[in-house]
Amino acid sequence: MAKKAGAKKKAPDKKAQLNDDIGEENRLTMWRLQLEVRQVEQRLHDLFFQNLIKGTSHLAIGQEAISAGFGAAMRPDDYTFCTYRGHAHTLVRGASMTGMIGELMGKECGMLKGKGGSMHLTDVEHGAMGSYAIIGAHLPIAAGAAWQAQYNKTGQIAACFFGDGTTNIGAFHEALNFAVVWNLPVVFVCENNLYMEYTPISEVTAVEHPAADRACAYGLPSIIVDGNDADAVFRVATTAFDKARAGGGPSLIEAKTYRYSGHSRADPATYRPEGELEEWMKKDPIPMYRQRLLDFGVKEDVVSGIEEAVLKAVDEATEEAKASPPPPLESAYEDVWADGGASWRN
Amino acid sequence: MAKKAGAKKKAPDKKAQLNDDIGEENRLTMWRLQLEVRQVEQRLHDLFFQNLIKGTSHLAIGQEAISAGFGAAMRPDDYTFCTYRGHAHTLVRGASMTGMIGELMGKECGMLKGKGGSMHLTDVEHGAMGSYAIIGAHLPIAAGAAWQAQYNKTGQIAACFFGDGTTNIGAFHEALNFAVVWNLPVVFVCENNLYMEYTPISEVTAVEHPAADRACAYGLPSIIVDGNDADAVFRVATTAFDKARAGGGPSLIEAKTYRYSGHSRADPATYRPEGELEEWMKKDPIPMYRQRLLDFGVKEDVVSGIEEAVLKAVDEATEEAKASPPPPLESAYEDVWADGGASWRN
Amino acid sequence: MAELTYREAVIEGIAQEMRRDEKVVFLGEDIGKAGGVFKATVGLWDEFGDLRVRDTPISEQAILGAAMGAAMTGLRPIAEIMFSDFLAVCWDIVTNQIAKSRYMTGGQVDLPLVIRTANGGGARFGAQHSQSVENWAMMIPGIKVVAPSTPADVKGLLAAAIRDPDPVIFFEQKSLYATKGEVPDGEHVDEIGKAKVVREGDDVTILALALMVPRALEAAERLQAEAGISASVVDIRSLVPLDTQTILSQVKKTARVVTVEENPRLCGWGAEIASIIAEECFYDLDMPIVRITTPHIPLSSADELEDAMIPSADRIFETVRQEVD
Amino acid sequence: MAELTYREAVIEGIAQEMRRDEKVVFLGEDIGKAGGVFKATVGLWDEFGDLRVRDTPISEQAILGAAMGAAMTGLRPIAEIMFSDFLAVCWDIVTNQIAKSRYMTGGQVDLPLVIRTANGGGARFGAQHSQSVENWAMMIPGIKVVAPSTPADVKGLLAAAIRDPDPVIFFEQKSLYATKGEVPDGEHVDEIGKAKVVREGDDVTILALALMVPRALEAAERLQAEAGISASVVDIRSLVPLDTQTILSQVKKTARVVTVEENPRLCGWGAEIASIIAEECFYDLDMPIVRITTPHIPLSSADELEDAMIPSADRIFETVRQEVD
Ligand SMILES: Cc1ncc(C[n+]2csc(CCOP(=O)(O)OP(=O)(O)O)c2C)c(N)n1
Ligand SMILES: Cc1ncc(C[n+]2csc(CCOP(=O)(O)OP(=O)(O)O)c2C)c(N)n1
Ligand SMILES: [Mg+2]
Ligand SMILES: [Mg+2]
Repeated sequence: MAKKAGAKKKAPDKKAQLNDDIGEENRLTMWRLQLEVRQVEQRLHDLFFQNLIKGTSHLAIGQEAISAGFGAAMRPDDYTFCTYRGHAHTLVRGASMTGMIGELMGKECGMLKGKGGSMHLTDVEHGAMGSYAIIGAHLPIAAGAAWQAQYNKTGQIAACFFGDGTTNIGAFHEALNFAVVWNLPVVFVCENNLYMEYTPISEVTAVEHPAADRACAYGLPSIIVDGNDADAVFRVATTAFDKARAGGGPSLIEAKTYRYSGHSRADPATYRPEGELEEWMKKDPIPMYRQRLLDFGVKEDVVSGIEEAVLKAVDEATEEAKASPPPPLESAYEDVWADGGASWRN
Repeated sequence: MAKKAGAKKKAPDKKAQLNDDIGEENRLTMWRLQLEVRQVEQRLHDLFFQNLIKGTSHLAIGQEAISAGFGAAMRPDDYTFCTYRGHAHTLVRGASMTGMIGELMGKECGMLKGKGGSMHLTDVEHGAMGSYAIIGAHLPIAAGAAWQAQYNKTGQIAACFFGDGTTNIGAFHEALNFAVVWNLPVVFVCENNLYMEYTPISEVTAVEHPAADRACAYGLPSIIVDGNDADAVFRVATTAFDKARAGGGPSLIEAKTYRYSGHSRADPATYRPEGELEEWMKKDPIPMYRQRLLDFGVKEDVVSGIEEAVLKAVDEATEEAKASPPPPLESAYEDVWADGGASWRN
Repeated sequence: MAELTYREAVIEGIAQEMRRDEKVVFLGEDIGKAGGVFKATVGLWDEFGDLRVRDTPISEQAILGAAMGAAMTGLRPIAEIMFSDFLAVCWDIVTNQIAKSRYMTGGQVDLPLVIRTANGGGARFGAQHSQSVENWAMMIPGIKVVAPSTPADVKGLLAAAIRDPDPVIFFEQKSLYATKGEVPDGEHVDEIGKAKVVREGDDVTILALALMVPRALEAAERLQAEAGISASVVDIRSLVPLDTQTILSQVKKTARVVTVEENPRLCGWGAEIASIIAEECFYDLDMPIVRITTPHIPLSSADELEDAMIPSADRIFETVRQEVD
Repeated sequence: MAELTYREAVIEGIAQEMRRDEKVVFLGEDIGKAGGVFKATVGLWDEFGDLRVRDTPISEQAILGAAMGAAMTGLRPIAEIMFSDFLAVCWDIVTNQIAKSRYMTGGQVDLPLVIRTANGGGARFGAQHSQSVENWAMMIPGIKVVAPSTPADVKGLLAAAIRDPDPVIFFEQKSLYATKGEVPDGEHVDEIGKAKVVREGDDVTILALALMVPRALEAAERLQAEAGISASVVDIRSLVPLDTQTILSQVKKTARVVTVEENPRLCGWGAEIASIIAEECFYDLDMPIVRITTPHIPLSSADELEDAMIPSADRIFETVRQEVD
């Protein structure tokens, strides 16, 4: 388990090889997943400017290595819980791009039938158990899913993603203590991108590492990982998942990263100190991972083949979503209850 | 600052003298305060069995050294925030015994006019800013009072008392982080009496010391004190108050203690392991402190004079409270609003 | 038929369902080894053990969050929130998460869970442990709301709530725990969403819930005996779904209606029902719709003050007599 | 008179009071340096500085707890809860602590504080960021509840709320932030607890709040023009205290009444007002009391679905025309 990993490494570490503990297949998967997230989010961004998407959305451009690394380490029947910044975590579980783009466009083909929007992406069939838009709530909910796995001895784990700002709300504390006391197979992942909405996390947090420095309060080891390096993330994820599946209980992991765009589409991010974004752009996970694959001897056409395939998939999904009609008005009266309806009286 | 104090000492420590850093006056004050708490609570207990008190009440018998030690270290204009188990903390600020006993009897002379009862004792004039009956709520509220002191540069501090079980609720975490980030003059005191209601705290908490082992999560030192030794409590209180008044920010203190009665009057406390109560009775703060005063050379008649005076005061207060009428029915319609009334319409 | 207390009926309802279905699990503070602060869960831990009856830390958000996560993934949790006032510390999980998740996900998630909680006044516990908050729950789209008045209904409706595929908040009135009543032997499962006409009358309909039902019945007996007024009493039993058919048919029959609710006045369930009647039965009414409520004031702890606030049989009697005249 | 946006009026209201009274302090998430997520606090941090305009962690219980503790000890805090949906995470502090503490202590504590929050739908934010929860607040004894519909009312009522000795929840409708209106120059302080008849009419009274007011006015114009129906429109402005005098006098005058509320149906403020009318003006009414509400369903994010749920001018027009006929 990476403990307080030092400065970021641009090159893979010396002993790393294409077919080391991670292996080529996983690496190509992570390459694809990172691209899917990046491409879909850039497309969403464009669609906003074409006014085809309303409401809000929160991009994770710059943070893709985290979702890709964890996603690649998960079993298909594992559970993901994430936030309004959840396109990434939902996509890496295999959710439909059309369903996602369509949802943001408010179309009938949307994965939530137009009822949830960007902040509530969910694909239960693929283990994406929901995106939660009230800070902190999904941490105890993820613990509950892990409780089911423990109770039924299924070997599943629940992975729960949230931001640095989330570590200051009460539900964080309750969930962590609860999960440890019940020894639940849940892995809490704090994506520390340095900011809550517009306020630097350092201005509102009593400790330097908002998650890792709190692990002590639950008897957990302090774990920090380079969140821009998918391989490092994959390793830390695998270790935590193995521990959880083996009955070793929860983990709390802090992944250091940065979001390139503002908090949400309304935010031009003028609060950032000059040069900060540029520094982080140098550590962009995607060119870095591309270079690593080439350094490992993966052929350029394999690498770019995946790029092209992803772009094509995103294009197709976009067209499909555009072609989909808006949801029928009657659908607003569906699915409040298990019987499919919305009636509160007879 | 006492850090992880070792086993309890029966005798005062070697260098201690009647007129050391604590001094005779403070010690006699603490003697009186401990007796006041013990005597009033025993009286309340008796009044219950005479069916003169309804509702519930939560005694702190066995825990008196904590309220006495902190109370003696406070300035008259400091703020106290406590819980439903708050008779002790309210009394030591100088609140009226008649007002307290009367309140529990639901009399007009009650300090809350019969509107609050045992769980909400408050005496603003004496700095007792309320007893709060929902776990955790008063921690951020105490931080707010400390914010006022900081903003107005008054030099006041807020002392906030709560139980071990309270360390597992969200508001605890939010308040601690908030107080540290704002560097507020608030002292959080966890009275660890080993149980929440009926469940041992060790069964539901991820760490051994529910408060002290969480201090790390807020960049605070871990402080544990023998909560049955008023002198030790006084010292730790003084240090924390001095630090807060000097702009050094909040402290979190865990005082180890034990309650002799059940959680509330409904509770026979059958869940305790055999012999546990008896072991703790040996460390009863009151006979221990009495012996200490005598060892220091305080005259027996001074020591017992205080005992008699307290008992007399409790007797008188009891009679006064008994003689008071019930609150007039119209009073139920008073004091919802600042204008004295309860009207929600014109 | 066995005579049980209301609290024993809680235990029986839970035990019946836990025996039937391994997926039913139960969590809360002090519910296990200690049997609950109201002794309404005594024996369950002994019978079902540590894995199915779980004591928790004082972490209401974690309790309901865990219940939700478990329900979404296949269990059928029962979560206890010790006093209904404490719903306020986990209100986000109730209203923003549990109530909305099925809808927001386009129907992808099932949330078969029950939140049991001790509601209401009468125990001199003061304003933070005595509230009737059934209107808080009624006001949130996406949760069912049940509040029984008798041991038989406790058992039958609790069993129904546990089997229900939707989230249910089950309000137990704490002053009723010691009351007794006949409960059918063997498996007993009732239906959520059906009001019960517990007294037939011709002159006026009294709509009541939970603790207000026995008080309304007592008032109705006195109205008959002392004023010759024949009152129907309807035990609403379930606020969501609301059995407007039964309610409106009684109102039409008697042309006069009085609601009796323990929640404080503003936006209480009585207001909702009154507004339904005022819209749908306006021309059937012979008299203004009268609401009897706890006034819009926090509750006091002193006996006299608390008793003066919560609607009593006397107040119901006096009000109805005066209005129906 | 200057023309201001609703959001500028928020800034002016706060600034006016902060200039006047050093005890007024302001805290919340991203309200300071960043000027608020709705840009409704821009410039306050620059003018009043770090000590009076304070950014907080994401800790709503701490925000409101701190506001309460500060108010009890002499400050006059304004706390922002970014979206009203988030009141659920700090509901205990609102309902069990702030609302009850004066009463429970026999009048010992003052709680002069304001909770500002962005309420309501229309921004396609989905069910957890679009709720109208003014009924949550109205239902709790001990808090005042204000919801302005115009920039002038924003400034005047916000100033009044800050000066009020009691806790006030101030609901700003987020879809109104960009709307404009005339605001009196100089110091402007309004009175809490007064409704405003914003259109006089004879045939029917439409009772509305916040975003529903402009929609009711639009419907009223069309009712006049297209159906010859003359509608009064009352902007309720304050739910607690409730100006029943103004409301009931309009109802008596027109003998017909329709409420238009954005909160979901069950136990909305419309129910409360309907029940007051049904009890106190029953014999003055010529027609059933009609409620137009957001249906009792969480809100969807898709434009078409959200728009179909929240009462529109069209729906008000159609409903009133049909009912008044
Ligand atoms: C309880 C609550 N408070 C405030 C918000 C508003 N809000 C949405 S995102 C956000 C910042 C979250 O920061 P962080 O946890 O670091 O996640 P990030 O957005 O950086 O991924 C805030 C304050 C919310 N959604 N819920
Ligand atoms: C939010 C909330 N949950 C549960 C309770 C019920 N309750 C009252 S006291 C108590 C135990 C508190 O334990 P601790 O903090 O150790 O304090 P102690 O009673 O031991 O002094 C509980 C669970 C409550 N009052 N508030
Ligand atoms: Mg962040
Ligand atoms: Mg304890």
